[in-house]
This record gives sequence, structure tokens and C-alpha cells, in this order.
Amino acid sequence: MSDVGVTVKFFASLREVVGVPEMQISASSLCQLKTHLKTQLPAPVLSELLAPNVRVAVNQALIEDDDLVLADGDEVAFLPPVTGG
Amino acid sequence: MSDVGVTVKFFASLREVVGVPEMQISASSLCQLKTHLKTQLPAPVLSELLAPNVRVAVNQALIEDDDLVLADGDEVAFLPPVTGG
Amino acid sequence: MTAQADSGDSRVVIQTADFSQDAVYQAMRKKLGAAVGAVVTFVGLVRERNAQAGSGEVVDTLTLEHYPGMTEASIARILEQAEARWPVLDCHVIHRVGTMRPAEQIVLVAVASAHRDAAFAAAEFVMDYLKTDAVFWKREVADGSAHWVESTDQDRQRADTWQQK
Amino acid sequence: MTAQADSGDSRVVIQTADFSQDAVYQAMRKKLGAAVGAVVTFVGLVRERNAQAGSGEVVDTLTLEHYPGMTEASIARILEQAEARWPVLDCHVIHRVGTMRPAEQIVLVAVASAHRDAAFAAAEFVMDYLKTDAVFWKREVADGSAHWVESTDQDRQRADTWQQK
Repeated sequence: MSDVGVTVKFFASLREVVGVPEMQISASSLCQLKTHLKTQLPAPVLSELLAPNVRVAVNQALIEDDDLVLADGDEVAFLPPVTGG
Repeated sequence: MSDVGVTVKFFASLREVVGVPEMQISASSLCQLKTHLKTQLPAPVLSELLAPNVRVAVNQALIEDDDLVLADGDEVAFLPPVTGG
Repeated sequence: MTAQADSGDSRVVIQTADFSQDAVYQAMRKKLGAAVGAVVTFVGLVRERNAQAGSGEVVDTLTLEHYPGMTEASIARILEQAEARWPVLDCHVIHRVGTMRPAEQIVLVAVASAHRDAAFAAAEFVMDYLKTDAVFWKREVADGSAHWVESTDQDRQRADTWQQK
Repeated sequence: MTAQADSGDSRVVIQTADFSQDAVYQAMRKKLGAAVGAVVTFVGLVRERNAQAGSGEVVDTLTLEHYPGMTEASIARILEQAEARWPVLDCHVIHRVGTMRPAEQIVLVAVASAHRDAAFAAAEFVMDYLKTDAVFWKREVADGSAHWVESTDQDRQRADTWQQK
């Protein structure tokens, strides 16, 4: 197990399908975090969470690289498509 | 002399060059009105009043036709280039 | 002099007094309720340094003159053209006349629509045609000397562009 | 919750409370004085009949959610892009979050410039990118059933158009 603890946030429709606004997970990379979620969440939830139009932000910056190394206390957010105005 | 009395209005820069905001003139057509003005106003004033960018309105509608027949009480206006906003 | 438009179009007001853009905005909201999705307001103000004044010149006053009746009708025609082109729910123009100083408000254009694209386009269209077609004259005094301001080539080009869209 | 932007950009405010577009307009005038020639304000409001709701459906509520910090930064980036493109003197965005009902104000965009063309273009640009790039989510309840509103193809096309101008 990794010693790296990160906060994972789910917004809007993703918060509804996951059922909680955030959870604490130990993971030292984005890839590891997703693997961890796959062991915890049911398939229908995962398919929404990992859909192509869902973006991931680490410490509020959008990240495309799954290999990104996470640091203790990092905040990882799953963002469904946005719209303002 | 015609019996048709019209009010002639001069706006903005034209009021300044003519020296009065309006005058009463007897004329039964626009053409006759301009002829009449030519006998009354000095050449430098006329050249401004009859410049290509000056438009003429009769009863507040723009008129291009010099042969337009005027009626007693009509209002003829000389309008230099407009700009609002 | 504060008068409703002689054209009979209550959406066009020419006045010497200053105006509240918020009063017009709130009246539109009240009238339209939940039908309105977008309101654009434009306010034009007197700048101290007019592009048409010489460089370094400072504007003292701007005096607007109009032709009562014909001026209101010229603006009403612009609003009618905007309404024919975009789904406008409501639109208003307040245009001041008389003598104004830098930083004072000159003109308000307010357009309400269900959607933002129509509100933006109609408001800009109205402003562009106010520059070229509305019956006003502007006398600017800058550094103590007066001149009459005319619409620019750029103004005419902007107005013409709408005919090509 | 009423907070200045965590991005440190005081021109971006996210709040649950309603806002006064006039307060922002008057503050801009006061700040800019006789340098400003044109102010465009845009207010977006909750419509009772949203185009995305089914025909005949009536909107009960619209709830906006945001990601504090990231949302403000996403809007600040849009303002910076507008400023890089047009000579903007000042610009502000107030965006509400929380639950709103039809006829309530959602968003204000206010842009001041020396000239009308820059003020109009920048305000419309900001609104177009708020639709596609600002970090908000909208949950609409219409006729008692809820759904998440997404930006439309038309929204994305409008935003893309600015890249071609």
C-alpha cells in the first residue's frame, strides 16, 4: 500500500452516481488511483466516471497524463462536461 | 410671387453659416425655394447649403426630387451629415 | 425638454436629462418576467480624448442637436430593422441632447431576448446605425476650439457590414 | 457563501446572492472617469422555458454548482484572453451558484472600453466561453424531473468561431 493519501472529488452528475462528494484514497499515481476506484465502485458507476467526456483535475489543473505522480494531500477531481453563463 | 409659404430650417453647421435657425420663404417647389435662397444668401453660404452631402427633408421626410411641389405650411429642412450614438 | 418620441414609439426617448440604464433594465425585466434569458445594455459616454480631436487635445464639451420628430423616427426605424432581423423581446434607446462634459452618459441601447446571440447582435446593430443614420449633430469643443463631429469611414463600414451578414 | 475569486482576480466573483448590474456599471464609471467611451453589460437570466427542456415543459429551478478556486481561475483565463485580444479598460464577471428560479439573474458580464466595437466583442466573447469553458454544472428541474444541462453544439460552434476571426 502507498503512503500517499489523496482527496478524490466528484462533481455534479458524477457525485450523484458515486453517491458521495469525495473520498480519501491512497494512490501514488493517477493510474493507480483509477485502478483503486475500479476495485471499489460498481461497473455502471465506473463507466460514467471513466467516460471520454469526463476530465480529471489534479490540484485544480486539468491533467491528461495518467502516469502523473501524486503527492500526499493532492486533490484529484472528476469533472463532467462544464457549462456556465 | 407664389402664395405658398414654407418654413425653412437650417441645422447644426448650416445654422451657423446661414446665421439663423429658420426663415419663412414663399416657394411652390423645392427648385423654386433653392432659386429663392440663391438670391438671398452669399455665395460661400450657398456652397455649403447646396453641398452634395447636405440632404433636404420636407415635413421630416428625406426628399431627392427637386420638382417636389410644396404646400402652404410645409417645413423644409437642410440637414448636414448626421451622426448619433 | 424631455419628450416621448413624436414618432409614437415609446421605446425611443430623446432628453436633455441624464438617464439611469438600470431603470430601463429593471423595467424590461418586470415587463418580460421569465420569458427573457438575455439582456444587453450599451452605454456610450463622452470621452475626454476623442479620436477625432487632435492628438493631445482635451474635450471640454460635446453638444448634441436633433430635429424633434425626425430624430425619433430615424431611431424607431433602426429598432424596427433590428426586430425584423432578430427575435427581440424588447428594446429601448435613450439619447441625450444638449451640452455634455467628459464622463457623462450620452446614449443607452438596451435589448432583451430569449437568447444571448440575438441580444448582442441587435444591440450592436442599433449602435452601429445610430452612428450613421440617426438624425443628430455633434459639436465638440476641444482645447477651446469648436468643430462638428461627423461619422467616420469606419462607422459607415461597420454599418455596411450588417448588410452582408 | 460570497467570496472573492480564489484565483486572486478581483474581477471575478462567484456568489449565491443576487447582484446589481448597476453597481458594477457605476463602479466602472467611477474608476475609469473620462477615459471610457463604451460600456456593455450582459445579464443572463433563468428562462421559464429552456430550449433544452422538452417542449411545453416549465422550468421549476436551475441549480448551479462550481468547484471553488478552479471555477474562478477558468473565468479569469477567459477575461485574460479577451484583454489580450481587444483594448479593454475594465471587465467584470459575477456568476451566481446555488438554486435559482425563472426570471432570476444568473450571470453578469460587464466590459468597458474606449470604443464600442471592443466592448461589444469582448463581452460576447466572454459570454460564449463562459458557456463552454467556465467550470460550472447546471441541474435543471422541469415539470418535477431533474436533468443536467450541458453546453450545446451551437455553444461550441460559437466559441470556435472566435478562433477563426
